[in-house]
Amino acid sequence: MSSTTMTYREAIRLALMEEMDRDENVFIMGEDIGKYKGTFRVTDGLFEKYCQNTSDWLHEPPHPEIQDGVGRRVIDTPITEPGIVGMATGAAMTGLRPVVEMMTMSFAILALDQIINHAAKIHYMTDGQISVPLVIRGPGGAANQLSAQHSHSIEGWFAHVPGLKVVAPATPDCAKGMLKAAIRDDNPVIFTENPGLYAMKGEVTDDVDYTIPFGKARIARVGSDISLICYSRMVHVCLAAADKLAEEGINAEVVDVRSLLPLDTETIYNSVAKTHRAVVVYEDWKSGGFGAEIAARIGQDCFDDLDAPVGRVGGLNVPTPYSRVLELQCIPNEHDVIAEVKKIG
Amino acid sequence: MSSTTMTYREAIRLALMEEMDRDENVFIMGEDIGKYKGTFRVTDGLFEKYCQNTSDWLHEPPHPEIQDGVGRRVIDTPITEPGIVGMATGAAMTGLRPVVEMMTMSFAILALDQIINHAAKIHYMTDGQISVPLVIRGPGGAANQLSAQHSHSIEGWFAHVPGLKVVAPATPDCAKGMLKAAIRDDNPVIFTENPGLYAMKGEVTDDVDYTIPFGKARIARVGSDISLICYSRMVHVCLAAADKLAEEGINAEVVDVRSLLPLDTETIYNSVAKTHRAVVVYEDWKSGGFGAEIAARIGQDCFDDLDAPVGRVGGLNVPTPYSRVLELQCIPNEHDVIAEVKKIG
Amino acid sequence: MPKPATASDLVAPKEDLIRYHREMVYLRHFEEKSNFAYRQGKAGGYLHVYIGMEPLAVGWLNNIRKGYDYVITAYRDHGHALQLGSDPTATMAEIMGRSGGLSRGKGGSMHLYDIANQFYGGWGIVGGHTALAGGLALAAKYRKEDRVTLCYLGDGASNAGVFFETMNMCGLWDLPIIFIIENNLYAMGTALERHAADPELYKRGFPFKHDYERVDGHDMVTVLKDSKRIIDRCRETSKPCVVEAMTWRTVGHGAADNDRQLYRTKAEEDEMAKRDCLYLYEKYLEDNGVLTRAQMDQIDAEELEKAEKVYDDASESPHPEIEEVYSNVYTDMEPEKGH
Amino acid sequence: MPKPATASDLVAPKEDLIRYHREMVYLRHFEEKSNFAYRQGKAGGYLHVYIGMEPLAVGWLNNIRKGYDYVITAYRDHGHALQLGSDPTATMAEIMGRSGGLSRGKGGSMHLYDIANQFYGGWGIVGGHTALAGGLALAAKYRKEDRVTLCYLGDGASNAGVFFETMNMCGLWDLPIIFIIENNLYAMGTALERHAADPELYKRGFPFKHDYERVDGHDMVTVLKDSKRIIDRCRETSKPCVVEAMTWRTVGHGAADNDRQLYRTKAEEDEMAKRDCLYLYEKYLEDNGVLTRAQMDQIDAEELEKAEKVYDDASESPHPEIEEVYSNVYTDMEPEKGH
Ligand SMILES: Cc1ncc(C[n+]2csc(CCOP(=O)(O)OP(=O)(O)O)c2C)c(N)n1
Ligand SMILES: Cc1ncc(C[n+]2csc(CCOP(=O)(O)OP(=O)(O)O)c2C)c(N)n1
Ligand SMILES: [Mg+2]
Ligand SMILES: [Mg+2]
Repeated sequence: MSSTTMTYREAIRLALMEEMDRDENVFIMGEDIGKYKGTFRVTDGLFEKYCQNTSDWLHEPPHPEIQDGVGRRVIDTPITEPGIVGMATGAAMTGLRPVVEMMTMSFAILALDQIINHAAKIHYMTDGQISVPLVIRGPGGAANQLSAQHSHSIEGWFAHVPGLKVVAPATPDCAKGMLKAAIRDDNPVIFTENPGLYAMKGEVTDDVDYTIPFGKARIARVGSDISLICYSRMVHVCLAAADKLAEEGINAEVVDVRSLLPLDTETIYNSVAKTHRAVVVYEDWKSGGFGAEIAARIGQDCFDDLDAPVGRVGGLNVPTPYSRVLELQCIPNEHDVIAEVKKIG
Repeated sequence: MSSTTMTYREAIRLALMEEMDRDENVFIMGEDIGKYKGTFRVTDGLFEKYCQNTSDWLHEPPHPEIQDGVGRRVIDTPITEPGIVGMATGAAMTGLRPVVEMMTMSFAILALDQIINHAAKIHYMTDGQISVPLVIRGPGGAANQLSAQHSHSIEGWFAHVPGLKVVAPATPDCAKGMLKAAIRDDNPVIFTENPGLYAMKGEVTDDVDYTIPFGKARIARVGSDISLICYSRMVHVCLAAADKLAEEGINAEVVDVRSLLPLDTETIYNSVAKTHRAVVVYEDWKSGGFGAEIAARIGQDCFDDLDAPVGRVGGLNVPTPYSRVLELQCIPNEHDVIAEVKKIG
Repeated sequence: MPKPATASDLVAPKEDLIRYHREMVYLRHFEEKSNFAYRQGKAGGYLHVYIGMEPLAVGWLNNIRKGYDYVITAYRDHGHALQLGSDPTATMAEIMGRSGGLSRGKGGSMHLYDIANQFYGGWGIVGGHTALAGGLALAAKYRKEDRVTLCYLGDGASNAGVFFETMNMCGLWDLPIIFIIENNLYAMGTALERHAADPELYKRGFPFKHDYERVDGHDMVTVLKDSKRIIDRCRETSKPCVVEAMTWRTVGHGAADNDRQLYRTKAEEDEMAKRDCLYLYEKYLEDNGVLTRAQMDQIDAEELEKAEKVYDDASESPHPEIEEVYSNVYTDMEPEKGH
Repeated sequence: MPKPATASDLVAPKEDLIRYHREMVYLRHFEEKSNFAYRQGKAGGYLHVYIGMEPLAVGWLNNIRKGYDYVITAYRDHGHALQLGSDPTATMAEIMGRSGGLSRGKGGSMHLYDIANQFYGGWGIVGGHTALAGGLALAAKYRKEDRVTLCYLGDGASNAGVFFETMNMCGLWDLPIIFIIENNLYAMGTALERHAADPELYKRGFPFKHDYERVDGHDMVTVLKDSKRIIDRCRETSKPCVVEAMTWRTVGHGAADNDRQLYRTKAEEDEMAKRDCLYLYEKYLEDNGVLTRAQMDQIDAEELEKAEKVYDDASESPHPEIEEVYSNVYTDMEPEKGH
């Protein structure tokens, strides 16, 4: 099938536009996502495309000097994450399909009550009377000296919550295919994007109906000696580590989990059954991160296949410091992966 | 040392009173903790003891008809968890030692931004200029048909956050000793109490300076065949399971972790080195719960000691339903523990 | 014997006034049964009844477009469900956690939902549902419909941050929503003056360009007038509005609250009893010759009987099947099973 | 040449007025250097300067009891630190993430703290610090001290739920706190009218029994008068208060915001430039014969030189040692180490 080269950022933008074109019920809301294009410029051009005429406005210009009305399908919001997510959830309860941008996923922490204790539980508490086709997306993880309050990887918390689906694509093609799947999903989906990926280029399948179903891991590199289990930006860290390991004759397989909930244990287990060794790699704080869940499962379910303990590489157990030299210490890199591979032996 | 029999609830109350008597900087705040005594009646009598005279008031009676002022050391608050925790944190930054009661830990989800992104990071972001001697305590876990929004076990999320300490005592003696340690600790401490424990009676050491340091697990039952690793109410579930297993000739050791962060891996590992088998038991949703972290560590660090995969027993991966028959399905009981013990073989 | 009022003197057609009376009486009996179910151990958890506050459900909800306008409230939700047309037996069965319940026992007393009637629950996190309500109003405006959203919340809930965030967005975008603050003077055991810096809660709409006012919630006649006026205005202007309705819960906060004197005096309760909404309304009906005492006694007996039958029928409903614990976590997949 | 004012005409003693001028000039140069550091790659992440808003730091903080009253703000915090007495080199070093920084490089531009001067930061979560501020005020009242807490927040932050929850508790308990809303008309790329239902933000204090008013933030003379009056009143009455100070950031939201025309017009900027606080203040000083243009140019040169030296000295400060990544996570233990 034909494809086009584009950045991860462009792939997300294209997915948003295709789904908004396909379904009138799809709209986006968030902070500075309109004319300001979003802090990571993901929504560049959407306000212009969907909010040209007064008929495209949710509300007329709030102030004479301000020419533009409030977009109907591109809604700029105040800086009130709990309210934003709650209102998006309420709208979703009626069948609309909001896609909420979190300026960074660290701010989703303010909205956790709305996400976990409302959105995620509605379908169950109503025994299926209501569904919540809501997507919450945004950059998760450390960027470049954003300091302790802005650098969280919180996908693991979400992946712990029944009622949510959680994905963390590593490539432009996965980003587009999975965001489209997320928008078409009738359940609340957390879609996390590592800021380090936005500028990354890749081939993206052209088909407007190309979606990537959740719960299917991807073999990013075929190998035979050890399985590196990872997601999001860590996939590229693991690929870099694999290249270096190859030079030493260690042929690593890289499994891009990409969907944390549902989790494709089958693909993970098959890889481990083949390699007999596994290291789980994630950027989140090591202790209690979702990698622990993956490692625990491999440890229990692949017990007889394992020739070595299941290794783990995670972020340092400290708040992310501002200093670049200290920040770099916190984020796992290929050397940390290689060290763990050697450690488990 | 002499001891007194009392309930878990009374032990917590006694710890609060002893510490309030010892240190003028200690005060409690929360919803309905004054004359109303708290929904679980933990703070019964404290308003009367500490807020008798106008000089004990933070603020005069807000209304002529209302005789009582607002207690200074027992502060009834509005139902605004983010604000409560934030204000307690602010007060703690100046050296006061607030103990915040969450009516249930499920409501702490509203305050996670204040807990995780403020309280837990202050000491680090200021490089030690400020410390936050704050305790957040309350019932965590399912009680009796409180439904999906009120039945969370969220200690695992907290135990994932650097800068926090997290404890979950299982007995009245541990409750008193650890709450006193928490109040004397200069770091933010999450102290979770399972509602099923409040009425439980036990011997409590009398000494007013008896504290239980964090990071020390407790062997609740000595055994030789398998280690049941657990905390909070699940300790009693594991003890019941151990009794039944004993009848079948399986001699289980029960390790009460009691402190999740810091975690006493040494005691856990020593037990596994002895028994060569482990099952981790927790009430929280199985997938992604803190038990996964414990299991992952045992799997990696005790690899050569293990004669069987590390088993896990957790709550069902569903929002807690209201129906009692369904709710009971969700919470692990001794039969589930026994089943897992047999499964790992 | 007062002379019968002519139709024109009445706040609503006679037959409507009689129906409202039936609804109020029925609701009160239903709630008594709910508390009874709790005492009998047929209901568990937290259970909160509407006794004393009936006009806020019966009065207001008789002035909306039922099945079209959106309604959402907190956990004190039995009256709203019934008033919007939920099957009483299914409602009581839900309160008992039975398979015949509105949500087959998964929600319970605090979490009643009936989407067929546009009743969006039924929520347990104080203040949390106000944001969902804002979203319902946003959806109506997004679709260019003239639905009005009615969001009930308590006086205690009116302190919640998310409520203010939501009011701001509703004011910012002119969303057609009415926030009804059920000011029953207490948040569980905390008196209004002990939780709100300014007990005049209607003022909270002021910084957000909402219409805002304090209204009476005891006198059914006043409630009927105010609610009609406010709902019609909201539908017309599509402007948000905060209404503080002064009311009173005759009973404890929840079925488990057995010591009200911890936070309010007997004297206060006796004082308020004189303004019991049902007593006031029946006096109005009698004074205006709409119903005689005898007729009302008759109605009371009939509604009590209905409530008793509902209680018995609901009790017959079986508990859900164990396998149902896994159903409807997701629309399209099952969660991973087992402990 | 205007006749020199007599001391009594002046808003403050001449030497103070001159010092304030120096402080404003210095702060502006310091901020230019901060932006320069960012452009040079010596500072990273998010960096927000105070250019155009100087009177809110220089004016207000010269009317508190420095080192006694509590001060807390968000991430636009350089001016507050300097004004409260933080060592400029340590401040710039922190902005550069160096070991000579106030927090040895762990906090950065957004997270300046200097407890010795009672400066409590320095916070990155919009609105989040307002609750901490309420806690500072609570602590003062708990200890029966007459400290006043000054909490700065942005217009965008004034929508945050936790701010309202905090205002309610401060009003409920009469805590001695002043919330200064720095209304610079924009929240990042969102104009005031697009994020606040009612752009008159001072009204937000009304539902909580706070004193509330809108004041000017451009004219240093007015700022000095208002701030003294409000701070003294707050200390006296121990009543909370919301002050909306109208101001303007001359520059982008942060050092990375390089396209202001995405959200505001050039014309608007030119209009506001006429009300630049430093321009207005220098005009006042000149008109009242406090300082001549020549003297001010002299001062400007001196302060620029200081700022340049600070920049150079800070640049000399070494990066923190790698091991420090683990220090001060806890007061009494180290976190588990390694990946
Ligand atoms: C966030 C949160 N905090 C605390 C509670 C516990 N709680 C349930 S109801 C209630 C009182 C609410 O009072 P109000 O809003 O006045 O409603 P009312 O019960 O009077 O109708 C409290 C504190 C909760 N459910 N949610
Ligand atoms: C909870 C949260 N949401 C979003 C952000 C990103 N953000 C940082 S500053 C800012 C704008 C704040 O504007 P305002 O409060 O007016 O302060 P100003 O920058 O104008 O001084 C935003 C949206 C954040 N830091 N925290
Ligand atoms: Mg109430
Ligand atoms: Mg601003």
